[in-house]
Amino acid sequence: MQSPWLYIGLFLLVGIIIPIIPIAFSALVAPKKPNPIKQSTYECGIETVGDSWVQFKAQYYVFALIFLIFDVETVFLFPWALAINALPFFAVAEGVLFILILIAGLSFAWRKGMIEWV
Amino acid sequence: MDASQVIFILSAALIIASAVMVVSTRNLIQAALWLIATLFGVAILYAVLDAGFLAVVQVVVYIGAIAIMFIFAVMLTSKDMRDKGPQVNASWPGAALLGLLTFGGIFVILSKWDGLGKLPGEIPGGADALLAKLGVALTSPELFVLPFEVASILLLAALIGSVYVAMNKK
Amino acid sequence: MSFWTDPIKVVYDGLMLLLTGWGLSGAAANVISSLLGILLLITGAMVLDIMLVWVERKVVARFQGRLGPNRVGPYGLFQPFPDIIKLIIKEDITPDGADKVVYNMAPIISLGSVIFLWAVVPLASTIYGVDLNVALLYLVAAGALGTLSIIMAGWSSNNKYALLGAFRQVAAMISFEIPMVVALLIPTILAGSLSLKVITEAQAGGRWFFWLSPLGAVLFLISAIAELGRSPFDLNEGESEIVSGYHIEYTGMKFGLFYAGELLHAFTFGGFLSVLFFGGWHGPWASQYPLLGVFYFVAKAMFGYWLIMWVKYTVPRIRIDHMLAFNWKFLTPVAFALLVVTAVVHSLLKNAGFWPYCFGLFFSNVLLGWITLEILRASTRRQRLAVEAPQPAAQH
Amino acid sequence: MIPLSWYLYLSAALFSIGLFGVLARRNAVAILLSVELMLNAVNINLVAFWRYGNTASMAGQVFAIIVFAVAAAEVAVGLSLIYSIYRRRNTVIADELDLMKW
Repeated sequence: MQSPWLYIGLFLLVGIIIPIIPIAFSALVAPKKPNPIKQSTYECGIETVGDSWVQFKAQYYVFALIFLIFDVETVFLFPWALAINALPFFAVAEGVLFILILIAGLSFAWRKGMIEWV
Repeated sequence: MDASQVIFILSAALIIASAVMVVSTRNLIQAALWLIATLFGVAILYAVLDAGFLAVVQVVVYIGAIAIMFIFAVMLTSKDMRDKGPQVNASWPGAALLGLLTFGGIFVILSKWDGLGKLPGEIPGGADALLAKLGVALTSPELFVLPFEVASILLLAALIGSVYVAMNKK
Repeated sequence: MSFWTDPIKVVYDGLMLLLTGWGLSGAAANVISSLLGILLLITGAMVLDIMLVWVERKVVARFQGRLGPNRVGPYGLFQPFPDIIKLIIKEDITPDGADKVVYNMAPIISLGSVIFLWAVVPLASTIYGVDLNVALLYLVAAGALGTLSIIMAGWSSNNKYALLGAFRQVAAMISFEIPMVVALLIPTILAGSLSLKVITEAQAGGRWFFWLSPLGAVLFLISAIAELGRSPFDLNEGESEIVSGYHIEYTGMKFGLFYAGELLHAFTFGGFLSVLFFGGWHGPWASQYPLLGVFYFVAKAMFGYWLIMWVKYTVPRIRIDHMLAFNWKFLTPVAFALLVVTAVVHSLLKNAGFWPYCFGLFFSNVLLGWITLEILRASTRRQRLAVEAPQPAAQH
Repeated sequence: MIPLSWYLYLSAALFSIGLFGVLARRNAVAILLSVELMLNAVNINLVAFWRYGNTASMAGQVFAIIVFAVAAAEVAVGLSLIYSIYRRRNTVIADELDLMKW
């Protein structure tokens, strides 16, 4: 293949089609006898109360927030880590500084009790 | 019409169709899922443009982090997911007109420009060598070391600010 | 160039000759032979996945002092096939109020995100899907799709338990993704590349990255277990609390896809552990005979998979607050410290010769691990003293 | 071979759709979703101009990565503000946030 991305594209296509096959086959051979009880939401046999799409703890959101920032920063580190053999020590130190700024953010969140599960 | 053009047209159709769904779907979780389709189409375009690093970063950052954040935020801020009210405000025809005018304006300006038919040139050293060049460019003082460190400060500020705003109990 | 030294090339050339002989253009023949190769690779992975059901059940039985499957075929080897037939002919139930499209897409994306990983796995020196120059980030990207499938499954099922399980699992996955990405940066620094092929080749001659960065391997293993959602981090399952997590409403083959995805994911991460830290396909005579390399790779991946199973069946589930504190207050700082140490030692010693380089990296890792343990011990002692201290307010 | 104009027209269309979303949607989270569309349109332009211009310089790709960082910061702060407002006013409809309008 000339471009690896063409191969990746074909792979993604096939990789999505393969899991569809057993589901489609199952839809052909499996029995279909729906009834309201069977299709009701399963909550250990107790009747469902209220809406299922409930509001959840804000703490999950805060962790997602910290993750988002760290994810972007680690992406910045990949080109740096890759080219580290071609870099002078000064440039390596810049990457280290970048990481230290990242750690400062984490320690701030820690100090303020924002990564506690309340 | 060669293979890259077919890929472009398919992914452009995906991008435009799902972008229209993003701005018109009533259910916000579904709108976020449509946004993921758009972002995936843009990632395909990056791969076509020989920017493989950006293509995977698009998936990692946008789909893996930003879209997840949107889904979390939607679940956090709406008591009833199935919002019954209208999703667009009263001045939506004006907004549509403005959107069309923007597109038309860009179209007119672009059509007067003579660089439109330009074709991509050869990449010196091949597409695989770009990644190491990116790393050197990000950390060498003559090039982009300042944006690199400033981006770190920006993200630090965003982390502190957003966590403070989100957690402030008062 | 014979079949034994480069089997893929020989088969590929033969196929190209055959297809162009039929009057196809070069590009079309190329696409068709690539498609055949992809189908072969994915089918191989799926057959392996089916056998993993047997491996998993047998190993858990042995851990618990049972026999495990032993009726169908020799040693119960054909047990997975009745399992699959049962899953296929089971009625598929979609709960009321579910978002049907998203509900059906979730298991497909879940298994797909695992299959995608196999595109970049180097099975042997010449046997691999594609040599992608951003393979490590591709791995993280496929993991992001897995996270997405969980949130889709949990949200679309219209079930409180499913939503809660999905959020727990997603919180765990995204949290542990940070130390995992940082652990991935360590082989990147050592090999100077993001391509798994180059990373494997850099470990030739027993120069495994495990010797250069044992702490990195441990960090990768821990965060991989959390990423897989396996015990002790299986909060999404939590049978006694939230029934079964995000796939509670799924039945039949759709549940089967989640299950198959989990098993193959665990094995694939065992494979990545072997590629990144244990030399991948390297072994005696592996570079001459690539098929032997495939054997070494699968054996090492099985070892990684067995480590993951060992942890799973030995350690009890931990609480979610403990898990997130473990990640953000221990694993992430240690991972970043290791990254800094590795980067500095690597760039200082890269021209100092082979042995100083290796010893420098190894002992800096050991030193960092020892310092971490000392800090942990001191902080635990402080906590214990605070608990044990007599409390004056409690008197009278 | 794809001419440069295709990318530019696509990006203009995506930008316009995003602009419509920002101006027309009532829910503040949906407005941020539309802003993401606009940022992606910008990024397509940056990468296309990099590829069709001087590929020896990495400026286009570096700019695109900076846009990723800016988008992440924007989403983090924006969604936190929306959540904060939601806790005080119990609404995320942008039209109802008219405290400043007297």
